[in-house]
Amino acid sequence: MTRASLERVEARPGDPVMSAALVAEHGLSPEEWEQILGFMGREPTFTELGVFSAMWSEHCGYKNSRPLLRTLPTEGPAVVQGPGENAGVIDVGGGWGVAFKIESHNHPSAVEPYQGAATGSGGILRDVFTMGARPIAILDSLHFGSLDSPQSRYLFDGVVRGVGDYGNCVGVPTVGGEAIFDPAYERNPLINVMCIGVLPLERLIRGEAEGVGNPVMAVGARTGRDGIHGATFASEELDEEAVDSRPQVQVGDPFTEKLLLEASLELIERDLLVGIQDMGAAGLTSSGTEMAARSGSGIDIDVAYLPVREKGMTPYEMLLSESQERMLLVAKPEHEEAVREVLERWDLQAATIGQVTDDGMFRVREDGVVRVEIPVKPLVDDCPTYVREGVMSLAVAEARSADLGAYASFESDGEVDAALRTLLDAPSIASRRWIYEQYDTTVQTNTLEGPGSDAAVLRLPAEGRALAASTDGNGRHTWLDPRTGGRAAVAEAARNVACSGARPLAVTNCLNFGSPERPEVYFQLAGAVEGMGEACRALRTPVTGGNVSLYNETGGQPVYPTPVIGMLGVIEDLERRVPSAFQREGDEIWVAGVTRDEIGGSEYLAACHGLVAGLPPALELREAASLVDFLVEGAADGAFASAHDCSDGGLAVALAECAVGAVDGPLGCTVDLDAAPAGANVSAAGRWFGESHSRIVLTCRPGEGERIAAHGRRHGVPVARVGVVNGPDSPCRLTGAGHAIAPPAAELARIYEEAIPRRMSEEAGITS
Amino acid sequence: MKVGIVRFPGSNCDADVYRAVTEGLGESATYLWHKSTDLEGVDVVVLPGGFSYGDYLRAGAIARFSPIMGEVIDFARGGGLTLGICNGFQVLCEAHLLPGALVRNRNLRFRCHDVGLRVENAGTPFTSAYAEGDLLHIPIAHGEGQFVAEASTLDEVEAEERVVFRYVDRRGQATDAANPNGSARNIAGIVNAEGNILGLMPHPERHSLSVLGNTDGLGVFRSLLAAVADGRGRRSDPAPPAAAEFAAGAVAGVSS
Amino acid sequence: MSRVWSVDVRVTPREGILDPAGETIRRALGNLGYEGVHSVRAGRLIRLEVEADGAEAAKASTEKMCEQLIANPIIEDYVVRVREG
Amino acid sequence: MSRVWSVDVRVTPREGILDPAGETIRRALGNLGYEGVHSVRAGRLIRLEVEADGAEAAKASTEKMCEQLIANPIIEDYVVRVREG
Ligand SMILES: Nc1ncnc2c1ncn2[C@@H]1O[C@H](COP(=O)(O)OP(=O)(O)O)[C@@H](O)[C@H]1O
Ligand SMILES: [Mg+2]
Repeated sequence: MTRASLERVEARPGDPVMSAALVAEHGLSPEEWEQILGFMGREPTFTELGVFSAMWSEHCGYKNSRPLLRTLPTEGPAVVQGPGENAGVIDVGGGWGVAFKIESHNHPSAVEPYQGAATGSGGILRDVFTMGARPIAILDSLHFGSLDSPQSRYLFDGVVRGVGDYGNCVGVPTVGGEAIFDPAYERNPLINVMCIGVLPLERLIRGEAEGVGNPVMAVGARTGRDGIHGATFASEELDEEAVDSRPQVQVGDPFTEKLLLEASLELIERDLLVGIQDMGAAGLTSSGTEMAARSGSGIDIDVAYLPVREKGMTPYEMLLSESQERMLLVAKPEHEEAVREVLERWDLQAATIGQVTDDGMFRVREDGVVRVEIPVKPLVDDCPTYVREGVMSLAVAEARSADLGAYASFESDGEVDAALRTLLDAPSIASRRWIYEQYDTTVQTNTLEGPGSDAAVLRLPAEGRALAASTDGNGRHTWLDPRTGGRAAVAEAARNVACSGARPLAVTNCLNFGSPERPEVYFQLAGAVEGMGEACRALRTPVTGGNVSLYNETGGQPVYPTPVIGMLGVIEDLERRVPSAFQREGDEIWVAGVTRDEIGGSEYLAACHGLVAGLPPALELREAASLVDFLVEGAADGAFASAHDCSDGGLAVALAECAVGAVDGPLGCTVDLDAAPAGANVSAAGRWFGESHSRIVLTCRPGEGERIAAHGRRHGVPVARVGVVNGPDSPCRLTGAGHAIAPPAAELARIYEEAIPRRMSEEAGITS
Repeated sequence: MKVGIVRFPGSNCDADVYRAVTEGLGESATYLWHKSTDLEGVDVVVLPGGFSYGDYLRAGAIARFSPIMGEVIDFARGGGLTLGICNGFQVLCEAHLLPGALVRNRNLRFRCHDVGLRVENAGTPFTSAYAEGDLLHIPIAHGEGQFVAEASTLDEVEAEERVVFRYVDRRGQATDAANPNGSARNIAGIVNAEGNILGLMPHPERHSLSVLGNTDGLGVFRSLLAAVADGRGRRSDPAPPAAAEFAAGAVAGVSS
Repeated sequence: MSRVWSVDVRVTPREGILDPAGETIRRALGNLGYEGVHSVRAGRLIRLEVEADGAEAAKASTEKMCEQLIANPIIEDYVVRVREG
Repeated sequence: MSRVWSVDVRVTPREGILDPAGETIRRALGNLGYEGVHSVRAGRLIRLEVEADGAEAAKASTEKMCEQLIANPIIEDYVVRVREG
């Protein structure tokens, strides 16, 4: 490319004058500004400044996270498409692929929970269907403040309705997720939504802009002034002003999304496109430049052709608008008319706004006059990155070294009984029925196991196969020890998937952290990513994509560092899938995995003693990997009647969950916790409520326990028979460490079921 | 039997009905595009669940004016077997093919879970495969499923035994607790006076495949098969080719 | 002469039809400490810009739209009002 | 003296905020042959019976309710009007 080939770029009359303040307002540092001047060879126009501001924001440019993300494993036999596309794709056999990705919409949801969550769902759906995949499931990972706070209840209610209404209308079931409540998320909730789609592998399409002269088309909703600078917004802390930043609020239109979905899949199926991409964060700017960057081409568009919703929009606004339900596509030239016809059939707007070029430039005209001309490669690929120094904060150091001796034992059986009830009533543990009954969980008739089980299980188009999915993370553990938290998120997600009988295959992830400019946050980010990478390697589950959401803080207080893992696995024979809860009276109860004296960071300390302290349970990689093998092979062999992962609340809570979750109503049980495999010197609290990793509650038909034992021996996983499942009207008789309790299963079920509805009773959907 | 499944742009249970008819029952099904005016000679018309045109105004309000609905209304009025599920029920009410209306659930929230349904009338072409009093477990998934009508209308519908399904608890009782949306008299589904048009909120098609572990809903489609074999209802007339072509290009109920 | 009129349609739940949305707002207001809110009805407000030959014509045409589409007479009442132009 | 006032709250989507409901109604009216419907905005109408010491007090108290609960100021505008008692 030579300078001679370039056109004259004209500033727009009335544009603000370039100044240091204006540059700073656009979130660019003086050094970044110098770098821009360097490769532009001139001062950018105001419109160009807007483009840089968006593309070099944390959200699009991954300034602070890219060097860390590079360390994650991204390759494996199942991976068809790794990071760098709209979504990752894995091969699930029989010629079928699964596209999946997770995305955050934290800041928009803090400002307007319903629309924020709805548009978050919309964005991730588009990422999946632009790969040529039909979305078959949504999972949502949600973190809020305490439900005792009216503000948290308002956010929680709005987000759940927003996620629900959007997916329900588009017709994609929401089949799983997680919901955690902790004051650390009080004013900065985390809303992460994962979407999964299926596609015949030969139909995979990418977000590429190839072929000089090929038409570039804008499709879907008209462009309005909403969400301008959303990407920059997502890269800043939330403060009082942010809450007042009205133009940034986008309203979702799930019906238009449904039209886009059907039309896009039809266009892809008929092979009419070269490339297609969602106009997500930073709208036209990021979709246009990223498509060109992937193919090493250029793109030349004229915003005069862009259908708009409001009068008098400037190129700056049109380039940065984040109006929802829009896509950018590059058509095969001979098919431009056919593309138009398909879109018309679906009552969608389509406008050809420009074409693909070979000069490597992102060129934007306004009625022919060039307003933007930026070389694509440095814009997209050379966004400055930062490697920072991290340090552990004093608060964390103090919390880690706290003496937990006082909480390790119980005064009486009554205290144990009360603790179990408190834990089942804790919103982070209690039944999520209140949430998922607002979601359509069964549309598309693929749902084999919906919400409520360890992993969602969906049948795949390939005969007899099923897909298992789970999202997991633990902010509290990650706060206390980032590397362990990162490992544990991956391992827990893998366990959940494996409990259903599926072989974990690959992950997507969402990194929700505070400002990386704080050394204590950077420490968390670096540690968590390191731990994630270690676990992904140990479990052979490469990372195929994800999302980074930084600057999650309010009033200088970062949220807990919260890496969320979305894990997929495949069950070869769906008849061999394993449910989570007890199945029938008389079944033997077994525990696999070792209980250690680990109560640090537990929900028990938090819910019963208001304490976040100690070291979180260690995650031994080899143990985690053998446990997964044990589960997958045991399930394939039909050795388990049920399998439930032991996590928040420990063994006692896991057993209670198995009891209250039985399909036809709660079942009692008799269990000796002391019989479970254990390390040395495990305290009473550790035995009952400690959260040691890599432990599973299993059941089998009476007399079939030897099969569990054999699988345990084969994989070096300690297993032991601990008790038996009782009938419907019986108590959960639990003994251990010198204590015995026998709360009726029905009573535990009532506590578990009512915890969230009781807190939400007066908050019905008022403003919609 | 050939089942015609109407596809509004926002329908999202169309494929589920298709699978219930083809995989569950082994019969044939075809989609009827909302902009078409040709029922293609089908024996049964199904208006599936979903959000026909977004349903931002009132569920089913706009769908009723779509080109295909003109044909569906003629077909149904002429005795053709017509089944409206969820959004389809809403459309049938808006089109005045069934009495009453469906308004927001009484708790103002979308609800999706299995409900208990009691078969109140096994003498319809939609329920002959069941016995009166049978208890079914079938999912609901709706935000606007509260059936309301004037008391006199309700009395008439009851007197004529046109209530086909009622929400009940595990013991088969039509209690308030078993009523998921506040529907008048726990009504989940009704037929018209002639008995050839059924609207119901629950989704029988979602429980029609054995792989999913419950086939309580398949009886609805099995009943239709029997009715068609018996020569009940009537077959739709395919439109003359010229008219069909014209209709395909006609303006839809919604266009940008 | 033809010009554009601003027309408001107020749609309210019919007397006797349950109004859970209104009822919920009333309860929530009570919980927030607002006393003396005797009843709340929640309806819809549709605001149209209609081209017509006069206020009367704008009103008549909007009323037809209501009958046909905007309101459902089984459950809703409506009132059409032409605002100052 | 305290008495009961009928108060109307009209809630409409803010300028510039996408209004899919209004847009859908507009298109549907067009397809039904209503010409000259230039724009449609879909809002809410909340009708309250409020006990207060005068029309002004009724209005002031309802405005507080709007801010706190009835409207969502981030995406909606609202107007409170006391109707003839
Ligand atoms: N935490 C992460 N780990 C690995 N890859 C990531 C992560 N976050 C983002 N990516 C990848 O970087 C690319 C750009 O992501 P993103 O900007 O979120 O996509 P979009 O343009 O759809 O918003 C995607 O392919 C995504 O998968
Ligand atoms: Mg995206």
